[in-house]
Amino acid sequence: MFRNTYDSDNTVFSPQGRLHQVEYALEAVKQGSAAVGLRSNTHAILLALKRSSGELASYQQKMFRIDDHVGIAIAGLTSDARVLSNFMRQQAMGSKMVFNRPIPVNRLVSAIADKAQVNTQEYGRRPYGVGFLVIGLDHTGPHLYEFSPSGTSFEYFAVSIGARSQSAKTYLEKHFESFADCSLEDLIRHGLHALRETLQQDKELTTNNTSIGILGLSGVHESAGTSVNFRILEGPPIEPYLQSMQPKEVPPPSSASVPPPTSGDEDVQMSE
Amino acid sequence: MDHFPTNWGRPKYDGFDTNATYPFHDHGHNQSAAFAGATQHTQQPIVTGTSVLAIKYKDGIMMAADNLASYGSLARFKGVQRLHPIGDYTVVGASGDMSDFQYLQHVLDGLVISEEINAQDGHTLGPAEIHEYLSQVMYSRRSKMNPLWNSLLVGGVKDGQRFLAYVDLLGVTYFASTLATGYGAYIAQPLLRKAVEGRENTLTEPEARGILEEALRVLFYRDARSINQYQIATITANGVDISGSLKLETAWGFAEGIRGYGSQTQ
Amino acid sequence: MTSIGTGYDLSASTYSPDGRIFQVEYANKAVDNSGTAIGLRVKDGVVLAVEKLVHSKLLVPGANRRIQTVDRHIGLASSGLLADGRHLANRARDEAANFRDNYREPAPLKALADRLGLYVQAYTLYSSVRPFGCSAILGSIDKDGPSIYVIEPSGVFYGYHGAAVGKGRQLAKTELEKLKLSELTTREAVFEAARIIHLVHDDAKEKEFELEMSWIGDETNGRHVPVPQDLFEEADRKAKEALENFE
Amino acid sequence: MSAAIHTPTSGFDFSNANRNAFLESKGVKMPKATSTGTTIVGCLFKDGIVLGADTRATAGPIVADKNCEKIHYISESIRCCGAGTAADTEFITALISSNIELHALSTGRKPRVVTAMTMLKQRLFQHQGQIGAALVLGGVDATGAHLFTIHPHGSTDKLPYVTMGSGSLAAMAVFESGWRPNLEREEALQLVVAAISAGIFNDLGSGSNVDACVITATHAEMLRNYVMPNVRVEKERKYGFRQGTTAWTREKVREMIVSEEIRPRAVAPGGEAMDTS
Amino acid sequence: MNMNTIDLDRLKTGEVNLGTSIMAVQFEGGVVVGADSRTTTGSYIANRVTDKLTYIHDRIYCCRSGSAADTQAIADVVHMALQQFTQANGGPPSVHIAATLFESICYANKDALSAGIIIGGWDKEVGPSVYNIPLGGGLFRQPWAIGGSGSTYVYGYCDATYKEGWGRDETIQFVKNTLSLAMSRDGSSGGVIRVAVITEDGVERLFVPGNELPTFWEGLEVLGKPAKPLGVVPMAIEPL
Repeated sequence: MFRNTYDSDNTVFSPQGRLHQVEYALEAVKQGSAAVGLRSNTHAILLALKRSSGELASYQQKMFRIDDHVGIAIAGLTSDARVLSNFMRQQAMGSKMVFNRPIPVNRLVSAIADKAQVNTQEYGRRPYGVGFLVIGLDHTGPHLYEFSPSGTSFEYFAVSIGARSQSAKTYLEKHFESFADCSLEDLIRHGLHALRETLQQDKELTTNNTSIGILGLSGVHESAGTSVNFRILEGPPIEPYLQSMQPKEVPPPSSASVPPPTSGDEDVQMSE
Repeated sequence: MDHFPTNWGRPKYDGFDTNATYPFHDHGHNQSAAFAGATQHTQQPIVTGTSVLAIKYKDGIMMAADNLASYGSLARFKGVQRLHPIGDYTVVGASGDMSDFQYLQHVLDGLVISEEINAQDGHTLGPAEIHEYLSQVMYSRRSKMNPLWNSLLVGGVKDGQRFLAYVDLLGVTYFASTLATGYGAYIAQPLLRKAVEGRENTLTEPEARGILEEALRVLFYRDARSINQYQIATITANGVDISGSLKLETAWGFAEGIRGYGSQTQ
Repeated sequence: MTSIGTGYDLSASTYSPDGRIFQVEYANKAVDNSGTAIGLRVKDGVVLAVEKLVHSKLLVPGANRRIQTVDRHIGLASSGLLADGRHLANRARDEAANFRDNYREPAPLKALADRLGLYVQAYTLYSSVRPFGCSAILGSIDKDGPSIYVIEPSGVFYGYHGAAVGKGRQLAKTELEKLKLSELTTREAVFEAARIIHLVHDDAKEKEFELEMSWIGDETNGRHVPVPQDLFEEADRKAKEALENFE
Repeated sequence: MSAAIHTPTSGFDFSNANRNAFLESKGVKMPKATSTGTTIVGCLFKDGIVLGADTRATAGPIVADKNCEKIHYISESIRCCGAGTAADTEFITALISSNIELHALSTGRKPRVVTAMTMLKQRLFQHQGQIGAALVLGGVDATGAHLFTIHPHGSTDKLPYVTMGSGSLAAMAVFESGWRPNLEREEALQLVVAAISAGIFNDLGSGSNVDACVITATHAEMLRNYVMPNVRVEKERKYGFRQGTTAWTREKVREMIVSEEIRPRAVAPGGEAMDTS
Repeated sequence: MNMNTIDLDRLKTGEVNLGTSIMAVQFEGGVVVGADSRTTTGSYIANRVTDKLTYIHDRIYCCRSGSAADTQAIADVVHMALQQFTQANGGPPSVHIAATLFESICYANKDALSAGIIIGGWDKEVGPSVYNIPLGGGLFRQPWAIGGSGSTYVYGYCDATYKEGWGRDETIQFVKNTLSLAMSRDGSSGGVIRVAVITEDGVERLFVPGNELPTFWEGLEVLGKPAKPLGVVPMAIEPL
C-alpha cells in the first residue's frame, strides 16, 4: 500500500515535490528509438534511428517537416507527436499569415512546451508521451531545441533523446566544441557516430534504419541547389554519409563504455 | 449631372472613398433606416485627420502629417499627433477617424509588448511585419462590416531595407516610393511623384524635407480640413525621429488686388 | 510530516485532520529543491537574479532564460518547476495586457501581483488541478516607485525589499539582510546580486550553474531588460573574486 | 385641388428635374449623360493669358476620343475651355460665341471677356445646374487680360491662375507651387504644360496630349497638340506572314479587268439639244 | 447626422459654397465690412482668395454667404436695380432701400435660394447702418452682424467684446479679430481677411494676408505627452 500512491495522477505532488506521472511520461520518451540533433554555425541537422516491427513491416516515421525552416525528430508516442506537429504547423502558418514572416523557432518550441505544461497540471489529462528535437533556421541563425513532455524546452549545441540516448550524449559532449565550424558532411558524420552509440550490440546503421533531416545549404552529396529548406534524407541518398563513417573506437576491454541504464534523473527537468 | 469634378470621367471604380474615409463629398444624405433595430456599426468617421504624406529618400523614409483633428468642418483639436512610432523601425501615419487610430495605436503598442518586449529573443517587428499585421486587422474588421475608418501609411527601415506601404479600411494595400492619403492622393501625389520618382536613392534629407513641406503647403492652400502646423517623421538606419510641431510659411500677397468676381473694380 | 501516506495528502481539495493542505506544502518542496532566485528593491530600481542550474554542458549558454519579461516595466524570476514558471509568466502577461486594455496605462505591480495571487490560489482549491510548483519574484518600477513581490504556491503574495526563493534562500536572505537596500543604487545592487548567487551556490553538491540577471532602473529607462553584457561580466568576475577571498 | 398645384407663369419649369431626383432617391436608375474627365487650366502672364487642356474624351470607362479639342472659340481674342457634360460645354460655348459675335456687331466694338462671362453665368444660373458645364474663360480685351472660372450653377471666380475638371487638383498643385506674378510668355506656357501633364499622368480621366492657347493684346495663338507625351511607339516586330507561308495545291489566275469598247452614238447637229439660257 | 453640412443643407449637390465668415460693424463715422476668402466644393478649396465683399453702390457693400451662384446672381440683380434707381431718382439710394431689395428677392425665392447676406453702408439720411438678411429672408438692422458657417463659433466672443462708441480703428481691429477666430475654427472659412471701411468720404480697402492673421491662444505643446508623469518617486516606501 505504501508504494507510491502519488504516482497515479498528474495533479498530485509527491511529498518530495515530484510529479511521478510526468516522470513516467519521460520514460515513454525513452522507449522510443533514439534521435540525435546537432548544429554548426551554418547548419542544423537531425538523425534518427527507425525501427521496424518485422521483416514485412515498413520502418516507422521519425521526422516531420513543420515549415520550410523547421523540422522535428521524435521519440516516444508517434500519435502524440502527430497532434503536436500539427499544432506546430498551424502556428507556423499563423505567423506567415499575420506577419508574412517565418515563425521564430524559439517561439514555436515554447508554444508546444506551454501547451504540454497544461497536461501536467489538470485532472483528466495525461502528459504527452513524446519528446521532440526541433531544428530551425531563422534570422538569428540555425538552432536546435529539445522539447519534453514536462513542458520544458531547451536550446542545445547538440543533444539526443530516446533509447540509449545517454551514449549518444556522451559522444556529443566529447566532440560538440568542434561542431561550430564543421561542414555539413562532417556534422552528419558526427551525428551518425553519435547515433551509432545508441544501437544494440549486433546492429548497424543502414540506409533503411536511418533518417537524416537537414537545414542549411545543400552539401556535396546532395543534388545541386541553393535551397536552405528543411529536407529529410532516407534510403539510398544517405549511403555516401554512411560510407564516410569511421570504424567505432574499440572500447577498452576493462571498462564498460555504455553506462548503466539511466535512472531517470538525468533527463527529468521537472525537478530542476 | 455629378457636380464633383473629382468624379468626372473616371473609370467606374467605387473603391476610392465611397466610404468617406475622408469627408470628401456630402455623404450620408440618403442613408436609409434599414438597419434601425439591428446592430449598427460605424457608418462614417466622426473626428477626422486629413492627408498623410510619405516618400522614400536616400537614407530611408520621411513621413508628414498636420496636427489637426476635425469634427465635420470644425477645426476641433489642433495639437494632435498623427504619426505614431511602433517599435524601433516603424512609423504609422493615419488619416480618417481619430478614435479608430487611437485604438490602433493601443493594439500596436500591445503587439510590440507581446511580440518584442516580452519575448526579448532578438526577433523584432519591422515595418513589413507591422504592415502585414495591420492589413489583416483592417481586412478582418471590414469583413465584419465594422471597419476601422482609416487610411494608413506604414514606413520604416530595417536591415538596410526601406519600406513604404499603404493600407486602408477595406484592407486594400499597395507599395510605392511616394504615397499620400485623403486629399493628398489628389493634390500632393502629383507633386511627390514628379519630385521623387527615379531619385529615391539620391535625395538628401534636406531635399526630401523640402519636397514634403512644399506638398504640405499646397495642401494647406487647397484642403479645407488642414492646418498649417505639422510634424515630420524620419526613419533611417539610426532609428525613428519625429519632429516637434512645425509651422508652414505661406504666401498671399498676389491676392491683395483682386476685387469681386466679375466686373467689379473697387 | 507525520500525515504523509495517510491519504489526507493526495489532493489540494483535502485538509488533513490538523488543518493542513499537504499538496501545497509538497508544491513548496518543488520550489525548495530548485535553483535560487533573488530580487533586490533598492533606492532607484530593482534587480532580479537567478542561479540557473545547468543539467548538461551541451546547453547553449545564455539561451533558456529563467527571468522573463511580463510588460515593459515588469520582470518575473521563478524558482521551481520551470514549465509552471512559464505558465505563471504567461498568465502575468495576460493580466498586464488586460490592465492596459482596460485602463490604457501600465499596470502597477501591486495590482498585477494581486491578480496573479488570486490565479495561483485557485489552483489550491480543487482536486481537478494541482498547485503551482513554483514561486515567482515580480519586480517593477511603476508610478509608486520600485517594488518587489513574491507569489508562493499557496497564492499568498508579499512585498519585499529583498526576496529569495529556492534552494539557497536561507543563506541568500541572511546576505540580503546585511545590505542597506534602500541606500544602494541599482548598479551597485547588480554586484550584490551576483555575489549572493555565487555565494549560495553549493559547488560540492550541485551541478554547474549559470548566473542570470536583469534590472529595472533609470539606466534602463524604466524598462525590464537583461543586465548589459559588460556590466554582467564585471559583476560576475567580482562575485567570483569575492567568493575566493571569502573562502 | 387644382389650387394645390402651382404652375409658374413664367421662367423655367424644373418640376421634371425634381421628379427625377425623387425617383432616383427611390432607386430608379437614371440614364447618365456623358462627362468629360478633363484637366483644363489657365494662367495670367505679363502680356496676356495662357489656356491649356488635355485631349482625352471619356465615356464611362472607355477612352472615346484620344485627341479631342477642349479649347473652344468664343471670339478671336477670347477662348473657353470646357469640362463637365460634353454636349453641354460644346453647345453653350457655341451659343455664347454666336451671341458674342452678334453683340460685337450690334455694338460695333470688340467683345469683352466679362461680357462673355456674364452671358455664360446667366445662362447657367437660369438652368440651375442642369447644364453641366464647368468652364475656364480667358481672353484679352480693351480693359486688359482676364481669366475666369464658371461653375455649372453659374458662379464665377476671378483669379490669376485657375484649373477645372477631374484633374484640377493635380493641376492646381502645380500652379500653387510654381506660379508667380509677371511670368514671361515661355515660362507661363511651360507652367501650363506642367499643370496639364500633372493631370494627364495622375488623373485617370485625363490623358493624351497637351493643347495650349496663348492670347495677348495683339494675337491669339492656338497651339494644338503642343506637347505629345503619349505617342504610341511603333511595334518592335512585324507580325505579318511572309509570302508563300501557306502551301497551295492549285493555281488559277483570273482576269479582273474587263475591257470594253464604247462608241459614242452620232447626234444630229442642232436637233435635240436642250435649251440653254 | 452629417458633419459636413451642419448649416448648409439647403445647398444643392456639388454647388460651390461660400462656407464663409462674414461681418459688418457700424461705428460713429461709417461701417466696417469684412470677410474671409475661402470658397469650397465639399472640402476642396476651389478659391482661396475670393472677394466676398461685393460692391452694390458707391457707399453700399454686401457680404455674401451661402451658394456662390445664388448670391452672385442676387447681387448682380440688386446692383442693376440700384443703377436704374439712381438714374430715375437723381441720387444714390439709401442703405435701407438696397437692403430691402435684397430681402424681397431672398424672401420671394426662399425655396430656390441659399443666401445669407449682410449689407453695410453709409447714406445721408441715417449715416452708417448694417442690415442682416438670414437664409429665407427677413430684414434685421443691427449695430454689428456676423454671418456664414464660421459665425457660429464667435457669437460669444462678439457678445463679450463689442462696445458701443468705438472709433474706426477699434472697429477694424474687432472685425479682424473676430474673423480670425472664426477662420481658425471653421474649416469652411480661411485664407485672407478682406475689409472695407465705408464712410461718407469713400471706401477704403484693407487686406490681411493669411500668414499675418491676428493670433490668440494656439494650444500648448502637448503632442505625445503622457497623461501623467511616470517618473520614479525615489524610495517611496509604503507600509505593507
